Amino acid sequence: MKILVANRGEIAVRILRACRELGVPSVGVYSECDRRAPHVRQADEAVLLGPSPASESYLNIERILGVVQETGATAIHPGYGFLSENASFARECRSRGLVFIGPDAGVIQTMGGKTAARQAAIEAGVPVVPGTEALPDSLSDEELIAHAGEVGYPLFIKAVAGGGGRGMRRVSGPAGLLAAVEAARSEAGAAFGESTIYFERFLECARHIEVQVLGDDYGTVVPFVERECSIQRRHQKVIEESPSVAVTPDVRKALAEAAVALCNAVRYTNAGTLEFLLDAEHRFYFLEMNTRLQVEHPVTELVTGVDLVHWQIRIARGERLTLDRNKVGTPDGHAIECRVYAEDSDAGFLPSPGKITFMRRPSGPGIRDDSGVESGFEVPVFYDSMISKVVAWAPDRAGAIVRMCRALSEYEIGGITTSIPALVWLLGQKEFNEGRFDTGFLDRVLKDRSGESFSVLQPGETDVAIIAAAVSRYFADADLRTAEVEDVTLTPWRRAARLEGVRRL
Amino acid sequence: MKILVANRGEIAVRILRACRELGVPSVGVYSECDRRAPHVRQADEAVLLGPSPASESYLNIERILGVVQETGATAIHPGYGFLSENASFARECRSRGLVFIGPDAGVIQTMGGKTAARQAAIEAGVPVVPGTEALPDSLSDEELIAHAGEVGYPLFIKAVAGGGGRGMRRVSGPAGLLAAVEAARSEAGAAFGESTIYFERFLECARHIEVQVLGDDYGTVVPFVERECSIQRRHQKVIEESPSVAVTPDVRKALAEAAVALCNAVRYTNAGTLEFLLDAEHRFYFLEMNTRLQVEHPVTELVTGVDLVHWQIRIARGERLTLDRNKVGTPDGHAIECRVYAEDSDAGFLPSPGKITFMRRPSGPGIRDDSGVESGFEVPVFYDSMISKVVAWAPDRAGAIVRMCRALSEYEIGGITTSIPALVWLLGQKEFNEGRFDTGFLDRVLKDRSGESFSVLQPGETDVAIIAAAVSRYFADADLRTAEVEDVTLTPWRRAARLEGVRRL
Amino acid sequence: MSRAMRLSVEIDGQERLVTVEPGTEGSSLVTVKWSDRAYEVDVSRLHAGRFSFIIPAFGYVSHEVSCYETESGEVALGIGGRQIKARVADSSRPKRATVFQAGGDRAVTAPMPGRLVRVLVEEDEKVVEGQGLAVVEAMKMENEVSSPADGVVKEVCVVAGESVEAGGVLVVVAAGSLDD
Amino acid sequence: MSRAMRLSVEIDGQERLVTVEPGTEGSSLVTVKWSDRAYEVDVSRLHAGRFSFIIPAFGYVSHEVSCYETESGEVALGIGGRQIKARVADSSRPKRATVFQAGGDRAVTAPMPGRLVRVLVEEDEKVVEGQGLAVVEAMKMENEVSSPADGVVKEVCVVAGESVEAGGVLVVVAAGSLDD
Repeated sequence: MKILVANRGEIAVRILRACRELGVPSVGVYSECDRRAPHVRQADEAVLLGPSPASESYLNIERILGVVQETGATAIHPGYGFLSENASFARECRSRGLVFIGPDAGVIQTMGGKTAARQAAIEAGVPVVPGTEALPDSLSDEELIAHAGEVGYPLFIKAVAGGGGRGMRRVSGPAGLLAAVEAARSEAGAAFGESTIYFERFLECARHIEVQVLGDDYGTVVPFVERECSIQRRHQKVIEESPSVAVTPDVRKALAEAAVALCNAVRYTNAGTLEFLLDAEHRFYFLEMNTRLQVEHPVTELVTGVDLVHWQIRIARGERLTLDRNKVGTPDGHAIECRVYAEDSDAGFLPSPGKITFMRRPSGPGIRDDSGVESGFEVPVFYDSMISKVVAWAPDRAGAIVRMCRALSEYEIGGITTSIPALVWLLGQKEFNEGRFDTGFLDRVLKDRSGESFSVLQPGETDVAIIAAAVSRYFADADLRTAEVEDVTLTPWRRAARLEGVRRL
Repeated sequence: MKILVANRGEIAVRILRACRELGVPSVGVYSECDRRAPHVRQADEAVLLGPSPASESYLNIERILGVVQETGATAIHPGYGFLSENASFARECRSRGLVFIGPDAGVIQTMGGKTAARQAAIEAGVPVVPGTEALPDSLSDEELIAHAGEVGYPLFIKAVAGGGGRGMRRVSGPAGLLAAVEAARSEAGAAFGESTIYFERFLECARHIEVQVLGDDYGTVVPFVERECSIQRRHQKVIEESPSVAVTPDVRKALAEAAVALCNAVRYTNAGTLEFLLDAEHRFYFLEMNTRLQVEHPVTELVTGVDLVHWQIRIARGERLTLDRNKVGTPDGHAIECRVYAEDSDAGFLPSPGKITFMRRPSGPGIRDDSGVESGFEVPVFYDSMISKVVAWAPDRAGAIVRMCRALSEYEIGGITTSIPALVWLLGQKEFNEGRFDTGFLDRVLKDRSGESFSVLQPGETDVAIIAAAVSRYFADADLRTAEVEDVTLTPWRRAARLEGVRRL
Repeated sequence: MSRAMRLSVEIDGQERLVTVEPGTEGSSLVTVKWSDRAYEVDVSRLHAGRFSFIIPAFGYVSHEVSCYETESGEVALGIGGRQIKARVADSSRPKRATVFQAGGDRAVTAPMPGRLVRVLVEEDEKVVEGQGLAVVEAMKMENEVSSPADGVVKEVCVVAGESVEAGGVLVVVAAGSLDD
Repeated sequence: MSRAMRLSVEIDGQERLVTVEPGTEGSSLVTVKWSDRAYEVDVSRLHAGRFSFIIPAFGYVSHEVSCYETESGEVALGIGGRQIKARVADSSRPKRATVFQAGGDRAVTAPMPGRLVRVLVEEDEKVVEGQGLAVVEAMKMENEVSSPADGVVKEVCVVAGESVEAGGVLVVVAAGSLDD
């Protein structure tokens, strides 16, 4: 087996590390702006795909399959995002005799359509959020209103082909329904080329709980202890953890059984995640399934000791799952992940691409840092702004939180602005520490802050900041005034050459 | 509680991280050459001790106790080395009402003397390596020869106050005995101010196995699963792991029982380690006890999930041990630690101090890096050359080894020479991978190599090396030839200032 | 390194005239003064742009601060995991002129580099404060850039599909009451 | 960056005369030639002293190499976790003269900075190859420095307790048979 990793950033590095550990040769691919990216150097071979826009590089199926041929790769790992849930890409791989590291193309297709996945869950006896089937654009206004009435308000209008919160609208009563349907259809059409929507009951104060599964080619499906992903900003996860404070052993068992029932029903193989909503009464409802590796898979790895990417590769090469279902279904300690984004949280979470001039990563007991950038790399404007994931493990949740705070205090990324100050603030919130939150928590508290900075000088720090600003400028200028520049990055050569004047050929 | 950490390097950083996680205020101390060391910045407060030589800084008891008074610290964590096993320092701390984070001064004294510790073990019913008691300098040559005959050859002459291999001689028969006694006494006298020696049987093909313990103030002693530390160069550990491939569950149980018996006999509290030799017939013999935290404590932390430094602090503030003895006595997976030294392994393991110009630390799944240096720091000539410890965890030993190899391939330290190439070579040795080694293994294979370089270019790499050498020089010169230096560490200020010429006040 | 330097430092919206004086040759101490304050500071440079300051007046704490100039010319100070923005200028030189701010015209710029997805207004169109003018996409996120004031769109400087730099002018709004 | 450069590169004890030619302006390609070889190389500089090379002639492998000049003037190349030593010289300039090597006198130098613990010989003392001359302590380790040849101690340049720099001369040995 020789694996081409059709992705970039931290997840490409993650997968390439697994390839190296398993002794599997690897091929990395990159776009023009990613020439200096760490994943290019982590791969055994690295091939340029094309220009920076994703459509011409990481989404360019023809070019990627061309690289497969050039390099003799026999398998493709798609990571997450990009082509990971593209059923026709998976089908194309298999038709060419390539191993697509993920489930069968048919399963991706079934579980990728939101209403089809709901239907499969209903058939497998898994509870779903009350809602409709896909609502054709031909329905009359009266029919739409009637469907909405059956579901009940408040409700979500969702795009059948949805993702990332696009084509989604919340409606609190019949008054705004028709306009919201219009807006959602138009947005979904623009985003996915498919405007069909459906209605789903909005569950107030619900948590986002998900179950990681692995399935092999021989019918074995193993569910893992749940992940809690309710800390979201505009439907984007920010902090994930395992286990969830809200899940009792009984609910954990029931979630695992539901996950297995659905996976067996669709003959699910390789890694996948079932997303559920959990209400305040401990009832859960299937939401959707991600037919790929998730960003937040490390929290599961830390509380179970299982390397999920190793298993993805091993399953893809035909091995049987030999995991102890009882062990991986019970958490050993507690793990928390913080996603670090290149964004200016103080400026409305504006993207903040640019060159990283210095990077000191957190380390030490209980800390894992999965990062896709390094000092000297320019974070491009073309892709997602997540640059790193910090994961902390400790015997209990409180310990994992303090360890995470300690790690973030060590993390330094110079040259760009990151979400670290916002994460530090979030980890200090009382509700977070007490485990009292739902999927709306973060948006609510952010609204209450109404744009207040996350980086406030503490009493007495103002003078330190003034000193720092002045002294740093003083030294920057002093360097230029003195002949013998004391710069740690200057090699003896250059120092010597500078002193004796510029040599010429 | 407010803890002064009387140490430097990675162990100071390690302890300061624990302080931060437990919310305990910390004081760091440093010598002149350590002003830029990471531990200075990791501490809540940092105080200069004095000039760089250890005797004027990290070993200067009076000055350290002065800093305690200045800063209002109430406890001292000595780390390892320096003052950690100095009984009179521990006594002085306690007499001033300070908490010394370690066992009682009397216990340090008893267990610090090698023959006294052997005697305590014998009384506790713990087997020891056959040997003599302390042999006074007044003994006649005939008496010495008679004692040696009783012990049997080959034997070790060891210094009662020994450590680090000094005052130690191996003797294979009566012929060389008297001269070796002379040499050992003289070396021990010079090194420790105490020339008394004793004889100990040399066990061929034995392994170095050690048992970590924690004891609280209420009589509870908890032994941990063993560590295997047989990979040594000249009695200095290089690679440690847990568990040992040579220890069966029965032996593990017996080791734990022996450790508890001895600890109970001397009323041991806080963290400590009992070192044993294990022979090919699975018999073990007590060697000595280290009454402090060990360098290699992380491997135990990774296979048990216990934070030993947290517990040192918690025990010191009077908490009761609440660990599950069964859980911490059984390994969960396998952990390996590699010590990274600032040394040129190709030049006879010569120390290699100097400025670190770039540092990329390993990371990702299963990797922990405990390091005491960073980019921009100058590794001083004054102290031990260990700069970092890389620890890998995996469900099994083979997985931990490949993960360690992967991590070392990511580790880059520019500006100084390190032992990483020698570690990579060692991890590739067949005997190491098969677990077939004893304490003499590394010295034997190093002798066989007779100085051959660990950094050999592989076929085809010579051309890459030539290209790299030439191109790097080309760019270093090109930087000086072009006005607009493209240097990632140059801030826009300095770039601008360089272009417009030097500004003056 | 033997000369003093006078700088204007703006933090938290307040400007101070700060003097930095070096210590004796080879010393790591500098003196920093403004208003009625004067601090001795033990400066250790770890890397270009990264410092450890020990300020005896504040005890033995080592303040680890990183200092980077941002694209917009501000200095970003990294202190204890937070990012504080400051402006520093050599007080002997004139301040950077603020473009367009003087007159009634406001240049609305791209807050970060990206791709212009849509222009939401046309020339001569009346706009109100906070009204969306254009949408810039960067890192898969669409960001709406809105009008800083009521007024009339005087010029649209970009077309959809174009790449824009941080600080690049998108639209010029002639500020003024809509009833003018 | 637009001019070619000729360098002498010594690796594995063999010297090559290497030419580096830049590609067109703005290109990341350079051509590196010696003997009968000529390689196109896609160079990406990650940091001062750190490179990623993709050499099409060797396939798609990205060779990540760090290059640092050591105290002794060698270049240490970090390749795949190993440390390869090379010597690089601008071929248009004369080579660094090798001190003391020409005559019969050999300067025995400290291999690393440290503290001189003991001098083991006296002036005019006869020594044999491999005999210990002095002991230098660094990083808690004592390192014996030995004679490179048979001969007579001509000069002892240091006294016990002194600090020594890497490359600092400890002892000068006048080489020659002991029977002279």
